[in-house]
Amino acid sequence: MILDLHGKLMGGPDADNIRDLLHGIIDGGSKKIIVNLGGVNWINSTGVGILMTGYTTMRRNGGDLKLLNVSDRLQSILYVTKLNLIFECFDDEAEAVESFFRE
Amino acid sequence: MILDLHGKLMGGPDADNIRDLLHGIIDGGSKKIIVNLGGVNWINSTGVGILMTGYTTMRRNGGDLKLLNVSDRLQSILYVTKLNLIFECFDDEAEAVESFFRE
Amino acid sequence: MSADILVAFPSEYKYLNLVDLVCNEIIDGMGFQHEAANEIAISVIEACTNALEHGNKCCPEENVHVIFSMQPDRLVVEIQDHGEGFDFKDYLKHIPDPTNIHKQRGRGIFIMKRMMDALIFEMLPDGGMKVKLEKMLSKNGN
Amino acid sequence: MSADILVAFPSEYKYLNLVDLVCNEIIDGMGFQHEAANEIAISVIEACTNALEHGNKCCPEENVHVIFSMQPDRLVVEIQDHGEGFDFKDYLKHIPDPTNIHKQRGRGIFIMKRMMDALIFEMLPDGGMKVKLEKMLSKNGN
Ligand SMILES: Nc1ncnc2c1ncn2[C@@H]1O[C@H](COP(=O)(O)OP(=O)(O)O)[C@@H](O)[C@H]1O
Ligand SMILES: Nc1ncnc2c1ncn2[C@@H]1O[C@H](COP(=O)(O)OP(=O)(O)O)[C@@H](O)[C@H]1O
Repeated sequence: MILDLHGKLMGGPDADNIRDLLHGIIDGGSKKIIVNLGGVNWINSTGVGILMTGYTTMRRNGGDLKLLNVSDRLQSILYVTKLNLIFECFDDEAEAVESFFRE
Repeated sequence: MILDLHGKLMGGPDADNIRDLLHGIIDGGSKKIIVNLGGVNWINSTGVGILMTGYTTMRRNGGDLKLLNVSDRLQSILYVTKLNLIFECFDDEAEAVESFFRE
Repeated sequence: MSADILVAFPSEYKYLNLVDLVCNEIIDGMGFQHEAANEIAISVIEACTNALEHGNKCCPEENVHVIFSMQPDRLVVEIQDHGEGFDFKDYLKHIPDPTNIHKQRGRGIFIMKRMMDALIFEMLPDGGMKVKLEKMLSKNGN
Repeated sequence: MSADILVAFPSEYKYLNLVDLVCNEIIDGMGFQHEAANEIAISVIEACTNALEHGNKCCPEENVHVIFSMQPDRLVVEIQDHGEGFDFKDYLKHIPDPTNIHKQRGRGIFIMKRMMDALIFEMLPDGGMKVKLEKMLSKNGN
């Protein structure tokens, strides 16, 4: 399951929307999710927190969440907060999908 | 003779630079000049005035000055100031060059 | 109800770019259409150029203040400098013909007047001059 | 000698974009390199987010003020809100571990502290809080 996010990712209403999206996906039976951030032109630490919460939610439900098309800026935030050790990041959709099957 | 301008065109030092350039061209014997504005990302009424002065200088010296790759914004300024009646504008370099030979 | 955004910058040409960026972002956000957007951006830059050149005499210690006031039906932009102003009442009665091909300058106010819905000059009580520009949002978003 | 640019905006998330634009333009103009530029922009946005959320409680009538002070050897950015501040002295002693995977929030100050050369909190005498961020221009332009 690939979730394409667009626009801004920075808390406020965005947090709720994404939580709802993820719960919808879990309820629909999917456990493996790739969040495509290619369309996200704007992110801050709260946006990263939203992804983190999504990750925790998926793991708690026996699933996983990986990131696709991480911008330079997000990369810097992940690196400094050491969350790069938690999130698997990919630049290539096929590789991201494949990684789920290899496990 | 095609003069490629780049960056900003807005008075201050720009005015002097362009005056010098044009005089250099006239002194070099060229009389027909096409100002390519494709690289100009920024212009205001003073920039238009600079072009106007250039035009006058060329005409006084028996030459001509035409514009190539006029941005939307410049187009609006030329239109409102009716200078569109004075400047010949082209989107295509070959056409601009050809227009000098047709005269 | 109006939301205001203020930008203040030193009186140097190189900062006009920055005002242009902010202006375009605000215009876009309000939903002005392409032509109106162009007219606003051009006029704001003309007013800022005058403020920094004629008002503040390009003195980098003097700031130009720009206030963008986003109102439901219009954008109002106020540009303030710390200069002595000029005899705008008289000037507005005899705006020179901008087609005069021998003049390099003197087209700014003509352009603002033609492109905006309102152009108001005002001397500030504490010194300095204010130029107020208004553009209406037409009902179809123009 | 420093040149200052001021931006003030209502406490709404949608204006963060505009601050980001201005910030990037200033950073570029000063010649910061890519990584440092990213770190400044991220930190300024974190500080502005805190100012509008925690300081001004997202009240659109309250402005956030951002002053970019371009100095020969560094950029100093001051972000001011009208809120009551918080116990930053204590907070800075025990910044929570940002890898704590169960928390959605609480990484902003940690990020600013790591990315900038200086991070200073201050209560304003007239009320409100000021956060001061500094980044040095390294000699090779980084
Ligand atoms: N902010 C200002 N402060 C003082 N004088 C001004 C200001 N704005 C305009 N003026 C005066 O009005 C004249 C016409 O301005 P404008 O039409 O913009 O043309 P230009 O700036 O090219 O001269 C200026 O030459 C100047 O004398
Ligand atoms: N401008 C501010 N005004 C009041 N409190 C603040 C301000 N900035 C930060 N804080 C306090 O510091 C805490 C930590 O901030 P931060 O690390 O940015 O994380 P977050 O904003 O995600 O909570 C905030 O939860 C808030 O209590």
